[in-house]
Amino acid sequence: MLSKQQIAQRIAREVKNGQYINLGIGIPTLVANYIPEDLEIVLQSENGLLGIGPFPTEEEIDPDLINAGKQTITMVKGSAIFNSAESFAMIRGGHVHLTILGAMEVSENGDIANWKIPGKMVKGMGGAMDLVASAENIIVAMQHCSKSGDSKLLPECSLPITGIRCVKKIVTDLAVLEIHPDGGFILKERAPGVSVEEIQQKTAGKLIIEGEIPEMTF
Amino acid sequence: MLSKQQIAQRIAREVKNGQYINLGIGIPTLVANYIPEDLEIVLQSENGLLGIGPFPTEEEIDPDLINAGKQTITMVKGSAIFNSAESFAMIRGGHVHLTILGAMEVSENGDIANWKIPGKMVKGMGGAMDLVASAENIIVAMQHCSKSGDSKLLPECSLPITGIRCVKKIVTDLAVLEIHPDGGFILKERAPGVSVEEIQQKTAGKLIIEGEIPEMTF
Amino acid sequence: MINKTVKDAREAVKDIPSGAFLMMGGFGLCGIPENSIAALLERDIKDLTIVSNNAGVDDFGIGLLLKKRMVKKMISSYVGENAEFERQLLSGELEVDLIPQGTLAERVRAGGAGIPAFFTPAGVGTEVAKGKETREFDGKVYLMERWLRADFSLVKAWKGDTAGNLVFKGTARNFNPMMAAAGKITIAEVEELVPAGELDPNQIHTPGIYVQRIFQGENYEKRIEQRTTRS
Amino acid sequence: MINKTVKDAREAVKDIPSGAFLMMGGFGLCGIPENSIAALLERDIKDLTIVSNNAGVDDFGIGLLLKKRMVKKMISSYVGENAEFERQLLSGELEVDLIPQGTLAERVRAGGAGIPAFFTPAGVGTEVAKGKETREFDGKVYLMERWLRADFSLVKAWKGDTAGNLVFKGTARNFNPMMAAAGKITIAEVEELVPAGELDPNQIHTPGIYVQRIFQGENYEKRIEQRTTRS
Repeated sequence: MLSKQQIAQRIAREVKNGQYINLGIGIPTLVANYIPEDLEIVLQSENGLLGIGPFPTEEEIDPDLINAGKQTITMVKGSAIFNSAESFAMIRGGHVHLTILGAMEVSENGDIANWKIPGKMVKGMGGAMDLVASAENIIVAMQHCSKSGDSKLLPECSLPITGIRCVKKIVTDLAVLEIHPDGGFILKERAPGVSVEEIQQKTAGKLIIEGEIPEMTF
Repeated sequence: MLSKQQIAQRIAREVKNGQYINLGIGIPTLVANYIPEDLEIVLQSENGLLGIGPFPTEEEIDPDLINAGKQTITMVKGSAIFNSAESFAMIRGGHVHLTILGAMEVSENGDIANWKIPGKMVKGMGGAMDLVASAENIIVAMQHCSKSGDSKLLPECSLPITGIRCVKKIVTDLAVLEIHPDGGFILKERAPGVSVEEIQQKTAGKLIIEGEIPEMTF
Repeated sequence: MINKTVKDAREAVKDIPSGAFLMMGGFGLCGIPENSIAALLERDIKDLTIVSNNAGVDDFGIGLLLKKRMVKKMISSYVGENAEFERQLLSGELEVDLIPQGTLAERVRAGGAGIPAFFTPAGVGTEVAKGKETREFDGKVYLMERWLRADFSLVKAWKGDTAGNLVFKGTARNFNPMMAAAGKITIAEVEELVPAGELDPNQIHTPGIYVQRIFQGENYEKRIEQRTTRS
Repeated sequence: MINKTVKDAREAVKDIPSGAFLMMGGFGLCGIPENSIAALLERDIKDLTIVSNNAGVDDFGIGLLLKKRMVKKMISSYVGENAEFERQLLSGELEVDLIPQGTLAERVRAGGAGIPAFFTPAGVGTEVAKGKETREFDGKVYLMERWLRADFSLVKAWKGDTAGNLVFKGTARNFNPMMAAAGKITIAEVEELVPAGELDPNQIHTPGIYVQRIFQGENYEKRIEQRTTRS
């Protein structure tokens, strides 16, 4: 089973040179720590920044410089600041190549639910609906099962969805999976020590297993 | 009969304190010379400037600073530069209070034609269609008749129109006229030495004459 | 050049009536109009509708207006930081429209730009699409969304001049420029107010045409929600 | 930070094919991509479609491409300064779409912003409205207009950095920022190219994400169309 850090580390391998990337709150934020230094990439923050740098030192803290999770941040060299309309113009216009975000549920046709639990949670969708409707490549980082043990990879989402047919790849604590164009989770890799059987058992949606499934190495 | 300068001078009296104003090419540009100095107004240039100043001296000329007529200009204190989308956002959004422009024809319901003569002239509409569709107050500056002596105030425009039901007021070399909401040119003022009869004779559209028509003074 | 200066926040917000439709800049607590909110709190008005990406926190920002029950409706994209907000919402005291953040930004931008409606892919197939026209362009489905315009927009900038030109700093810019353009009356508070002519015309983020009132604010707290540092 | 630098104009435009859909910044001759146009002139390509507010003059700017018969179609708002243009148009050698300037700016902006269509009042009741959907919102009639996107956008800025961030000067800004965002491949030429980190992030007009290639131009003529002075 992968730790949160390992999920982030595995996702970082999907990053390609020259990409502009939006990282969601939680595990996706950790991805930044594992992107190889020789790749030139730019992190976008949808509240209006291209070029997120590391968290600041105490002395560097600037209340006028936060990320979309409201955390204080710094800027790398070559950054640009812009307003929220421009930020989502960038996202909606397909200029951001890769979006990595968390999810409560993903369906076997690539629908994602991550913004609302009726009667329980009413925080709002923030920028997630714009991101999933727009990015050309969307990778979900999440636990394979909920805390109560229910699979989060479903035939259909049970929660209100954030976007339809948009997720391309899912990295969980158990596996790496891709969405098949005709529906279904294609099992690509297993976490170290996790069997195909366990993944099958914990995947409620259709799981597609073709040939030998390699184990991830770290 | 008014000279071009006098037409501009008369239009300048329509300007109110605090207005943002777009001046078209030709006579409208001259209006700037007659706006009383105690009025605080701002001139917008649709190629991306609020705060047009006087023409430059030879030393001040900057090829990167022109008005919509492609003339070199200067900026007043407190100016702002913006892109073309923002410029027309400003116009379309109703933030520019007054547009003054020339016309080939105006109809009695306020239609204006000023961009095309089929088979003869294919210069394009530039920003005129956006301006007339958007400004809350539109004043036309033009000669009452064409060079061949035909009235330019018509029942209906004969040329391709630039906008419908948009002109509020017309200042010609002969008269000041307003458009009646139900159609018709309301004669408000005569040029010095010009009779109501002459104006009537040179106005092809419906002319509304109510009471004594005062003569303009300069 | 037209002078937009007013004395202070109290003067700037004195005619905002009960029932007004307001926009307030800011993302989280970053770039919010602190002074105008404080002056509004002194006013005896209610039933406000507020367009703002977030709803402040319990004891700061829009949260203060919520606590004083001055707000009838919030139009926002994310409101997760505010327990009082959640209580009023679940009890039915407060109406809330939740809108995708990019759609919110674009609807406000459209309001200022005289675009009554536009199409966006955000929310297609979700409950956000309920009751909205959908349409396919070049093989992809979009929702039609309408503009948003406000009676009063309350924005906060870093620097401003007496002509109403504004310059923002860092991610405190966020929704402020679009909201400035979408308000019938836009009230701008700035950390530093300078005479017209001192700001570089090439570096203005919000041209003064959008601003009706401007004042120099004071005692900015600029509270940080998630103070995060590296070791 | 991603480095977008290419050697020169020739390198930047070398893969633009015949039949390409191009956008070119500029208003009149102000802010046009002089170097890229010169490099295009050396290429043996034709049937270009060019979106540009104007069409240059007979012997400068896009006028040079017209004279060499490289252009199949112009999409512009005002083309009055160019006799060769008028000749080709009247003889049927050149196609022209004339579009209201604000609609042109907004269609290009929409292309970059992923907005496939929007409504504008410009052109209602005129021949521009022919074949277009009209629709009433709040008692006013609007036209539906579609986005414009380009295979290549050629823009010109004052300063730029190796990350592709651009800063414009004066009214040479005009259509350049929207076109930069609406191009699949955007080629930016700048008067001064600096290393990433030298430009103030708060003062970037076009973020580098929109720019795929950048180079420092040379020998800018910046021809003035209407040299007008006061005595």
